[in-house]
Formats: sequence, structure tokens, C-alpha cells
Amino acid sequence: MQIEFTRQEQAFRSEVRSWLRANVPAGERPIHSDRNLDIREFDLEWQRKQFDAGWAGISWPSEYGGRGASLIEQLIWHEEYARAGAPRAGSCFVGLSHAGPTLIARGTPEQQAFHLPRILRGEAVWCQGFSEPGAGSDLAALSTRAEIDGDHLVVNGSKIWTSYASVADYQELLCRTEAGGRKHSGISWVICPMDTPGIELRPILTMVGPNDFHFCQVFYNDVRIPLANVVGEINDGWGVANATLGFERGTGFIADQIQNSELVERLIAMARERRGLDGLSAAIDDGDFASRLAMSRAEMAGVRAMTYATVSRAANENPGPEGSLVKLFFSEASQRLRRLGVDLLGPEALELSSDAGLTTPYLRSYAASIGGGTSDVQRNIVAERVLGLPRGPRP
Amino acid sequence: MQIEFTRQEQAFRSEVRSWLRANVPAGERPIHSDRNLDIREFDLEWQRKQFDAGWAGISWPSEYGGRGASLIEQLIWHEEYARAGAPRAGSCFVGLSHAGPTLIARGTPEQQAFHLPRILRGEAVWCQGFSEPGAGSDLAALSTRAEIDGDHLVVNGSKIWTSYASVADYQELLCRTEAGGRKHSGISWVICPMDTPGIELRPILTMVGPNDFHFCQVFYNDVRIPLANVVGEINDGWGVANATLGFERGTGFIADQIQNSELVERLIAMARERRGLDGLSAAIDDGDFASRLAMSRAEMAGVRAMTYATVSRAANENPGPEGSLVKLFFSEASQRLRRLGVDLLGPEALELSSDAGLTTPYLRSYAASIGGGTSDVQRNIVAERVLGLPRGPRP
Amino acid sequence: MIDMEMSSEQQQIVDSVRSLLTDVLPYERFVPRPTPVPNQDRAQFPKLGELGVFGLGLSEADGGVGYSMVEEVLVARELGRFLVSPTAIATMIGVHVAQAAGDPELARRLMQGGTPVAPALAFNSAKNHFAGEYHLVDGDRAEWALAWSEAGVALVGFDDWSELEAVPSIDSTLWLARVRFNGLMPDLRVVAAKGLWRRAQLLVCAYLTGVAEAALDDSVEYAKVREQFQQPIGGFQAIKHRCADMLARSSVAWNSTIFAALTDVVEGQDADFQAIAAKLLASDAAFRNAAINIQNHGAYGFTGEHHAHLFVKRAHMLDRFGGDATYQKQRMLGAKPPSQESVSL
Amino acid sequence: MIDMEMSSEQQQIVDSVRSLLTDVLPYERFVPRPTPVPNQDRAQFPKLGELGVFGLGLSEADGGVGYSMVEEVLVARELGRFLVSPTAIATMIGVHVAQAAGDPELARRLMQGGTPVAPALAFNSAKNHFAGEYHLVDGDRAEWALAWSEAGVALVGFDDWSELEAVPSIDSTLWLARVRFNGLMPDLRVVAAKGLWRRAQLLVCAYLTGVAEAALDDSVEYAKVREQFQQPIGGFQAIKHRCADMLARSSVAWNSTIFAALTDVVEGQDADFQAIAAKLLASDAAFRNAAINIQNHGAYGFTGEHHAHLFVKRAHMLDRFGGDATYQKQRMLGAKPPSQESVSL
Repeated sequence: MQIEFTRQEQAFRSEVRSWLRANVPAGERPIHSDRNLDIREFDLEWQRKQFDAGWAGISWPSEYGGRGASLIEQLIWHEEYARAGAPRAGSCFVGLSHAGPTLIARGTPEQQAFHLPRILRGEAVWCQGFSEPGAGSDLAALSTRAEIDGDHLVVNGSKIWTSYASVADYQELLCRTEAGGRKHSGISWVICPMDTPGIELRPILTMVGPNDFHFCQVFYNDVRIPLANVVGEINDGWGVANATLGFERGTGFIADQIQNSELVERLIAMARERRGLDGLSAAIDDGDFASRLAMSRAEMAGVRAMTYATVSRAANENPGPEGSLVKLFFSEASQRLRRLGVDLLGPEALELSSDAGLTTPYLRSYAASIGGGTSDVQRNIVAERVLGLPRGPRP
Repeated sequence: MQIEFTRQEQAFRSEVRSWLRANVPAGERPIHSDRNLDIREFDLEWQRKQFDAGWAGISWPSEYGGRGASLIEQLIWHEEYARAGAPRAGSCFVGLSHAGPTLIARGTPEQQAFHLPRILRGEAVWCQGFSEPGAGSDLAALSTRAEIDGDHLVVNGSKIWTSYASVADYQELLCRTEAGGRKHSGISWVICPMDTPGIELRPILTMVGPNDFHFCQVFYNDVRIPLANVVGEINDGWGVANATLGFERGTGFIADQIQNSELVERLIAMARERRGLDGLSAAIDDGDFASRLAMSRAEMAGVRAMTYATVSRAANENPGPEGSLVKLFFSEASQRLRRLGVDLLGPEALELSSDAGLTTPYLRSYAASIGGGTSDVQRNIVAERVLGLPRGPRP
Repeated sequence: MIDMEMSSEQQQIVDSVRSLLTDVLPYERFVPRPTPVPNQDRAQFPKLGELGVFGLGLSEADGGVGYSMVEEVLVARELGRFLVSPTAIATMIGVHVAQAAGDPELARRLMQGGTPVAPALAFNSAKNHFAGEYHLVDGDRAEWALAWSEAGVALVGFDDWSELEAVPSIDSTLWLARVRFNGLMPDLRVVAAKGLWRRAQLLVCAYLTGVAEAALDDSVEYAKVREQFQQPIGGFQAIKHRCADMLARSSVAWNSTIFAALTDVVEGQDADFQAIAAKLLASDAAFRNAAINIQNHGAYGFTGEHHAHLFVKRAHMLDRFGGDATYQKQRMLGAKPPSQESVSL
Repeated sequence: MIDMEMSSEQQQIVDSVRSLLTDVLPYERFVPRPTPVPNQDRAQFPKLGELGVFGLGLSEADGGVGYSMVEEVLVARELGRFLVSPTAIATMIGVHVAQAAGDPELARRLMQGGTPVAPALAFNSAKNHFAGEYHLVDGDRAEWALAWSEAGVALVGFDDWSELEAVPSIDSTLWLARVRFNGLMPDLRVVAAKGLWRRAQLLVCAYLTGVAEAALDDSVEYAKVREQFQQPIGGFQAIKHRCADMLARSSVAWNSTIFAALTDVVEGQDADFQAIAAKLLASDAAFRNAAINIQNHGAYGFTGEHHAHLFVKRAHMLDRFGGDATYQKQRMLGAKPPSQESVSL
């Protein structure tokens, strides 16, 4: 057991830090709203910049054009990235963190040769098409169907909660290619070009604000996709989709964790400056605020420790369902923290802020225990796969 | 809608109050420990005193010797009783609040004539024999069996969590008189004289303290009970046991609620007097303690309001599963409160106190969400019977 | 007489309000439009006025309907359920202020519903005056604001506002502005000692309880029909137990609110105590139930397409009206608890 | 090198301690007897001493085993799991105090396990001395007590105790007494600045984490075999989700504890910060998991026949050792967080 970065790792950190300091875009990332092409341009430009400097695909093997960084280097990269205030991968996220790695794991050489460079070079935006209106937590119950017609699939149905659908070039699309049979079989993983005729989008407003269109619902009406776009075996899409689960090996939360750690520090500083309810003493002299701030500070330190542990475990063996543990704890801790932020803010909390404020991140935190698998789903996973408790009575 | 006691009710309250003031035993109730006959004597004597003054069986119809008080009068009685610091019914509880009412509802005239006066006059102690080691939350899964042999039942098996078994004369015993068939049928409700040969007791220590033997496990080894002791139809014991559910019509928590309300006030007074961590300001100036005290004060006020609402509803119609709601909220609120007590106490919390202290009641509060149906069971009841949500997937 | 059940007359009042609201202010009005529209609830207030909503608790001699605070509380709960603009609550209170402060003409006008009063949420509750900074809620082009401080409640006319500045609102269905009131003691005011603040507080509690109950109803309804893993999600303990807890919380909130109102009506010495307890419990129920309702709906609950998020946002708005939970906790500890004597009322 | 997994050598240490404890201090020792017996754990300490438990972190030159704080933490966690008398923790710390304060002879004696040190829990943590009122835990006929204040940690010999008064203990398996220490500065002490308090703190954290983990294990084991409604109760979401939350909590507690220990080893500037965070998280995990474990066991969990209640009571004892959560929260806000620079260690 040890936590001490090697000389090489420290050198890597210095390199990352100076490069980021010099290159992180100065301007704010455009607002993510309905069909905002600016955001695509912003994200792709930032991706190109990283590519040109050799940072693109930090976790991708170098034979696929990635940086091929070690897990610890990835940890360092994500830490420095967040601390430098670098913009989120945004519309490049699905390509870099899910579609790309899936293609690496299961794609044909042709699929890889075509798509991987485009993702890395910031030339193509990907989105995800997994969830459906009728299949949320029960993802495998999906019913979007694809019938084979010659050398094409003909897709009909609908996907939902698709981020960046309106600016994406491709979608990783799960659809049912064989009816009947068991729920998890008969699904295929398909590369769906978003400009194919028959695709329609409906932007979905979030609760965060009146212009916050984070997701789309995507409708498929006789959408013809070449059979060559199927990744992996046909009908084995469930396996393909799960091939990259845990691909991030515990590094996935680092940005959020650091952002929240910084938020705790900001709130503590704020509580030292602002007057409390009596208008005289500082807010931090109120034991209730003090107690919540102290616990949040400890919790965020705990999440960091847990992240290091996960990364160090993943370096030795395949990551298991332990990622669910981090998510479970972290999502609730960050919800508590962000609620604390608006409570400290008092009256001003009623004013919708920018993302750098406190109210908007607070509203956004409602998604923390829902997106990427609800806390209920995480608890099932932890209880059944880590603790070995029996599956619940399900029909 | 109205909450104003009538002149008659106020007069009733005065009468109760002065009688209690003059008659509540001065000494403390003996400790409830293993085979402590003192406690039986104490409880029965207090019951006799109430009987002599005409207060026994406050909720029982007068034709069965009870006081026949209205529901509001019962509420007043319980409030005054608790405020006067009158001793808990203790070993008389099961007779007065469960076995007696069951006999009134389903007993034969002979059973009633024999037992009811003995309960009221403080001559007989009853205990309950429902739960079994293998049938806790799933009460109906009980397996203690009773075979018919001539004009007797022969009982074999075991019951658990029986309070006052060691000082009881009779037990209300649920046993299986018909094997096979559906889980809720084939059970009978039997009056079991505790001096019948073949009954053995094993006292069970609680977590409260090294002498706190609140329960017994009861073993039955060929225990012969006359068939005449069956109450209601044979094999209909489940119905008999449920005949008096909700008999208390919301008054069951009044004593606990008042005790906890008084505890909040005591803690607030204590927090004003005791120094906080810094040794200078009062503990109540710590916003964390203040916040918890304020919420507990509000919660106990809320429980009182809820009790009044339940009683007022029960006066109009049969009480439904709403009692579960009060229990659900109250048990957790009182656990929070009692934990707050030991937190305020600081170092002294490590010293086991008397029941009038803070540590012992704190430890006892762990039972609040377990005894009388766990909080999980209450949530199932509320969700299924009040909200109409589907029963969970059970085989 | 301990009776906390609605009489048939009270039930009728509730039914008629509910039926009107179902007609004119259904949740569907919150479905987002391509071009967002400002809150239109106030346009329906004359209909509410016609029904007597705003003069419910004023005596018939003063031109009101002649019921007590209890009936007002029953109606405010429905306003909360339907997420009616909180100007409705401020208007109900404003009527009493105008009448008590000697402007029956204004009281009459407010009662009709054509002159909505905007709630003014104090940044800090001043001890003995009304001047200071406030948030004005849904008060665009309003004539009157209802200011509330420890001094009491007051109607502050448009002419006495300054530095009005519209700000982005946490709840996009409610226009929000910062404003400064300069008058230390507006003419139209009722001092705290008169107890009108308790009525105001309990109307806010009732609204918050309505929010908590509506969030529960929303969850239960969804849990019965939404299927995952081939069964209604309401069959899963995770969901059903959360719903049970929601009911426990909203029941406590409601019973505390109505108990406090009934205590006020009989002039119980613990009326302050009960009104403060009710606010803490109602606010807590609204916040928690609203958050859990979003969770129970999954991603759908996080959208702006369903109204679940509005329960959260209304909880924030109303929590601050008359002082938020932090403030109420301070007051809770300062309040006089019911004495043993007061049990005999 | 970021490696938070146990090496095979470390695993061997843990295994050998666990195997010894399984043998000599199984949970069965807590099954109540007709006549209660005092805690007998100390009788086994020589065996622990033989295994090296008490000198694990002392250098070989000083007669110890020569491992680091990390191995001590690993062992303290096992002591918590087995609910070993916390005198074991105090003895581990006492060895370092004796050695550092210049009494190697005593250090050697303590290491052997025949002279258990009783933890002394300060009523109030004095800023710059050790005098004051303490609770002495399992210290009947002990020679030494380990006092801990903001001044540091010190060994206080029997001769310097006064006003010793045995009191009923919340945990009947641990003798408890009030005692006063009169010496402001005992001879055998290590001042806070030397950082030994962090080692003490992390051994306590590890014990508390062990308690939290053992409570979880107890729940999981029971949930797999206990049947209700014809199935293991672990299949019900109410139970299984609580178990998942327990694991999340104890994982955070463990990772924080070991992270803090590793930070201390490399003399990270944020070592204080991490040690305080770990205490808050470990204490929270122990309290909550212990309480939930009782709930998961139903009535059985409330008895004194099963050891579930001891997890709660040990949490109370250890929480106070070195300062309870209220105190730690104050310190947490006063601590220096890891700076951006320190990330590069």
C-alpha cells in the first residue's frame, strides 16, 4: 500500500498542468440548449486542440491512436483537467468514453479505421440511443425494432434521454433485431448516422431552467441503416453494450468529485464571510451550517479516497460493480452539498444562476441519483453482485 | 372542525386529574427483570386501586364492567394519566388492551364471566403468545401446533417475545389446529393457563441493560388445554386476533407521545443550562443542537396533532390502517429525539442511567421501529392499504 | 368537541374550489410551449373571487363570506395542490390587512380577484418595521405587495416600491424581482400582536401541505401505471416504502396545520407554538416529498415537461414567505409550549 | 505509485490476527451467562502480544516488528470487527508513547500484552495539558491509562489517578469509571505537534470501520438465511437496499482511513485534514450500520443475546476516544485542506 506518485508520474502531472494552463479555452462553454451548434463547434475545437497536442483519447490504447496512458496517469490527467477548469468533454463524451472504446473492443477493422480517428480528431460527435420511454431502469426491455431488409436494417421506434442528439453525427443505437426469445438476447448494437432520413428529434426541457434542453427524444420511422453498421455479432448487442462497462475504471467521477470538493471549499469561504441570520456573526458560526459543511468536507474527502482505491484496484484487476458504490455514495453526498449551498445562500437562492453559481448546480443535482442508473438500480447491483444477496422476487 | 373540550369533558378532566394526583403511587415501579414478582404485585395493586375508584377498563363497555368512556374521554384519561406520571399498565396491559377486548368481541358468556372481572379487578395477569422464532413479521406463518385429543388441545411448539410471561396467569395463544391449507386459516385463539404442566420459560435479555429481561421465550411440551378455552370458532383464530386490531382507536400512543413531548422540553431546558463544547456558551447556542431541538419540538407537536386527528376520525368510523402512519412517523421521530438526548449529554451518555435518565430510554428506543410490527411492515400496510399500491411480488 | 374531520359544508367548499381549479388551472397549463408564456393564473382570479375564495374568512358584515380561518386553510391547501400562483395566498391575506387597517374599499376590491397582491419575501425579517429588501413573486404590473416581517403584515403599494429589478427566477413559471420598500410603517398594516401573521403563516403551511400531498399523489398515480420488469413499479419496496414515508410526512404536516388553525380559532395560548411547528413540518414535507417524487419518476421527473419539478420550486418560494426553516427553528425554540393547563383548553 | 490494496504480506498479517481472534475471542464470548462475567479479553492479550500486535509499528531497533502505521491500522480494523476490548487500541498507542517519551522498558512491557492500557476518554479536551475528568474504559486494575487531549497523548500511571468511581456502563461488557488526572503534563507524553495523535486517531477510525463492517457482515449473513414470507429476507428491497447503503458507508470509512494513514506515512501536508475526515466518516458509518443492523434483525437484534447491540455501544465508546463527532466537526472546519499543489504529493 502506498500513495506517492513516482517521479515519472510527477513529471507527467507537470506536463499536463502546464499544457492545460496554456491551452484551456478562456471563454465559457456555450449554453447547452436546443439545437445549439455553437456548442458542437466549441467542443470539437477543444477536442482538436487536445488531439494536436497528443492528449486525445487519454485512456485509448496507442495502437488505436490514443494516448495509452496508464491508469494513474489517467487519474492525474482527470485531476488536473478538472482543477484547470477545462471544459467538460460535452458532446465529445459519448464518442470518447463509450462508442470509441466499444468499437475498439468489438468493431471490425473497417469500422475502427473509419470512426476512431474522427472521434479523436474532433471531427465527429456521437450520441447514445439506449433508453426508451418504456425501458428506463429495465434497459433490456427495449422495443425499438430493426428488421432486416436486404443488406439494411429498417429501424422503427423511439429512444429517449439522448444528450446532444441535435448536434451528433452518429448514434450508438441498441435495437431489437429478433423478436420473442429472452429479454437480453436478440438486441443489436448499431452505428446509426444521424442524418439518415426518417429520424426526427424532439428536444426535452429539463427542470434546470427554461432554456435547458439537455436531452432529446429520437423517433425512427423506417430508418434504413446498412447491415455493415452492426457492431459485433448481430443479436449480441447486449454483450457489446456491456463490453465497455467499467471502461473508465473508476476515473469517471474524478471531474465531478473535484468540482464538488472545490464547491465545499467555496461554501466554507462564503460561510466565513456572509453574515448569518442574526446579521452579526458569520454564517459559519451557526452550528447547523458548520456541522453540514464539516460533514460535506469529510464526505468529499471520502469520495476522493474511494476514487483512489477504485483506481488502484482497477489497475490490478477488472473493475467490478464497485463503481456503483462510489456512484451511490457520491450522488447523495453531492445532493446534500448542493442543497447546503442554496441554504447558505438564503434569499438569493431563488434567483436562477449561471452554472458557476449555486442555484443552477443545485437544480442539476436532482439528476445525480437518476442519470446513469438510478440509486435504486445501483443498490440492487451492489446488494446482489457485491454482497451476494438474493435477487428480489421478480416474475 | 373544532378542538374545544366541552364543559362535560373539562369536568371529566378535572375529575381524572384530581383523582390521579391523589392516587398515583409514589414509589417507582420495580425494575422489570427476570421473574420479578414485585412488579406483578405493584401493577395489580395499582389496577385494583383504579378499579375501586371506577376507572378500570376505561375503554371497555360498561355492560362488561368497564368505564365505557367516550373516545374523547379516553384521550383525556390517557393524557392526564401520562402527565401525572402514573405507572404504565405494565403486566396488566395485555389483559386490558388486548385479551379483554377480544373476549368481549368473541368470547362465550362463560369465558367473559370468568375472565373479564379478574382482569378489571387486578386479579389476573395476561401475556401474549403470537410471535414465534420462525414467524416474526410474517406472523401468520406460525407453526406451534395444537392437536385435538378428546376435549383437550395438546400444544407443542414455542412462542417468543412474550412480555411478562414469568408473572402471567393466562396467555392469549395462537396455534395451528389444522395443518396444510392456507396460511391464515387453521389457526385458533386459545386461553392458555400459564401454570399448565409442560410450559417452560426462557427469559431473554434485551440490549437495554444487563438486567433487562423484558421478554421470554415460551416452550410448550404436550401442554393440555381444555377445548373450552378456544375463543371464537376453532380454526378462526386469525379472525379473532384481528377482531380487536385498532381497538385503541388512536389512543395507544398518547402516553408515549406525552412522555416524548416532556422529554423535548426537558432537553431544551437542559441545553439552555449546560455549556456547549467551548465551555462558555450554552449548548442551545450551538446551531446544530438548536436545529435538532427545534425539529423535535415541532415533530412531537405534529404527533400530538396526528393523534387528535386519529381519535377524531375513529369517533366517526372504524379506524383503518392509519394507525400505522402514526407509528411510522412517531417511532422514527422518537428515535431521533432520544439520540439527541445522549448527544446533548456528551460524556455522561456512556453511563447507563435509570429509566428517568437519557441513556436507558435511548437504548430502549431501538425497539420503537421493531416492536408491534417493524417499520417495514408498517410501510407495507400504509402503501398497500391506504395508498392502494400493488402488493409486492411475493410467491 | 375534538373534530378534525371536514364537515359536509367544508367538504362542499373544497369540492367547489377543486372543481373550478380542475377546470381553469389544470396542470396541463405548465406543459412547456415553444415560446414560454408568463404565468397566466391571475387571469382566473376573478373566477376564484366570484366563488368567494379571497373573502372566505372575512365576516359577512364586512362583505366577506363569513367563514373562519379553518375554511381559508382548507382552500389554501387546494391552491397548493394545483400550484396556483402564490399571489392567491397573498391576496387572501391582503384582504384581511386592508379591512383591519381601515380600507374596506380596498378589501372589497381585492376580494373580487381583479387586483392580485404579490407576495414579498423579506431578505431579512426586520424586528419592528417593514422597510428593506424583498423578492416580489409573480408581481409584474401588480399594484400591491404583501410585506411580512416580525412587525406584522402590511400592504405596500406600487408607489412605495423602489429599485425594482427583475431577476431570473428559480421557478420560470413565477416572475421574480428584487425590490426595496422604503416605508418603515406602511399605512395598511396589522401589527404582529394582532395575530394576523398566524393566519398568513397557516395559509402558507396549507399551501406547502398541498404541494406535499400533490407530490405524493403524483408518485402514487405513476407507481400504479408505470411498469418496469413487467410490473408496476409501485410493487417494489423501494418505491412503495418511499410513498408510505411521503404519506406519513404529509399527514403530519396537514394535521399540524389544521390543529394550529383550530387552536388559533379558540384562542389557545399555544397558537404561536402550533403555527411555528406547522410551518417547519409543512416545509419539510413539501421539500422532501417533492424531491422524492422526482426520484420516483426517474428521468421523466427531472424534465421540465412534467410538473414534478414545480413542487420543489414552489417549496423554495413558500418556505421563504414569512421566514424560512432556519428562521422558524429559532422561533420554535423561543415559542411558549402548550402548558399542562392549556391541555384543558 | 497509488496502491490501496493490501500486499500479500499485509494480507498475511491480517489473516494471522483474524485467525487468532477467531480462536480466542469469538463473538460467542458475549452470549449472556446466568451470572454476568466481566470482560475477559485482556487475558488473551499476551497471545496478541506474542503475535506482535502491540509492537507492530515500532521499529525493530526499538524491539518492535518494524512495520508502519498502515499495518497497525489493518490490525485495528480486525480488533473492531471482533469487538476486542479497546484497551488493545490504547495499548498499541501506549507503546509508541512510552518509546517516544523515553521509557523503552515500559514500551517493551506493554508490547508483550501483559500490561493493558485503559483508554481514557476526556470529558473536555483541554488545549494544552492533560489534567481533568475522564472516563476510564475496561480499566479495572489497570496500571496505565492513555489520556488524549489537544496537547497530545500521554500515559498516566495508576498513582496519578484520583477520585476513581466505577459507574454503570452503557456497554455492560466494558467496565467504566470516572477518574480525575491531576498531572498537567505527565512524564510519558508525546505532544500533538509530533503527530502521534494522528496514529491514535486512525487506529480508532480503523476500529470503528471494523465495527461498521462487522455490522454489515452480520446483516448480510442473516439476510441470506432468515426467511419470512417463504423467502430469504435479503430478497426484499427494504433490506437489501439498506445493506447496499451500509456497504457504501463502510467502504467510504475504510478508504478514508487507509488514505489518511498512507498520507501520514508520506508526510502529506493534508495528513491532519484526512485524519479528521476519516474519523467523521468512520464514526458515522459505525453508528448507522450498527443501528440498521439491529433493525435488519428485528426483535432478535434488540436482544442482549445477539451481539448486534454491542456494535452500537462500541461506536459510542470509540466515538468519544479522541473527541466525538461534534468536536471533530469543529476541527474539520479548522483543518487545512489539500492544496492544489499537494495533489502532486
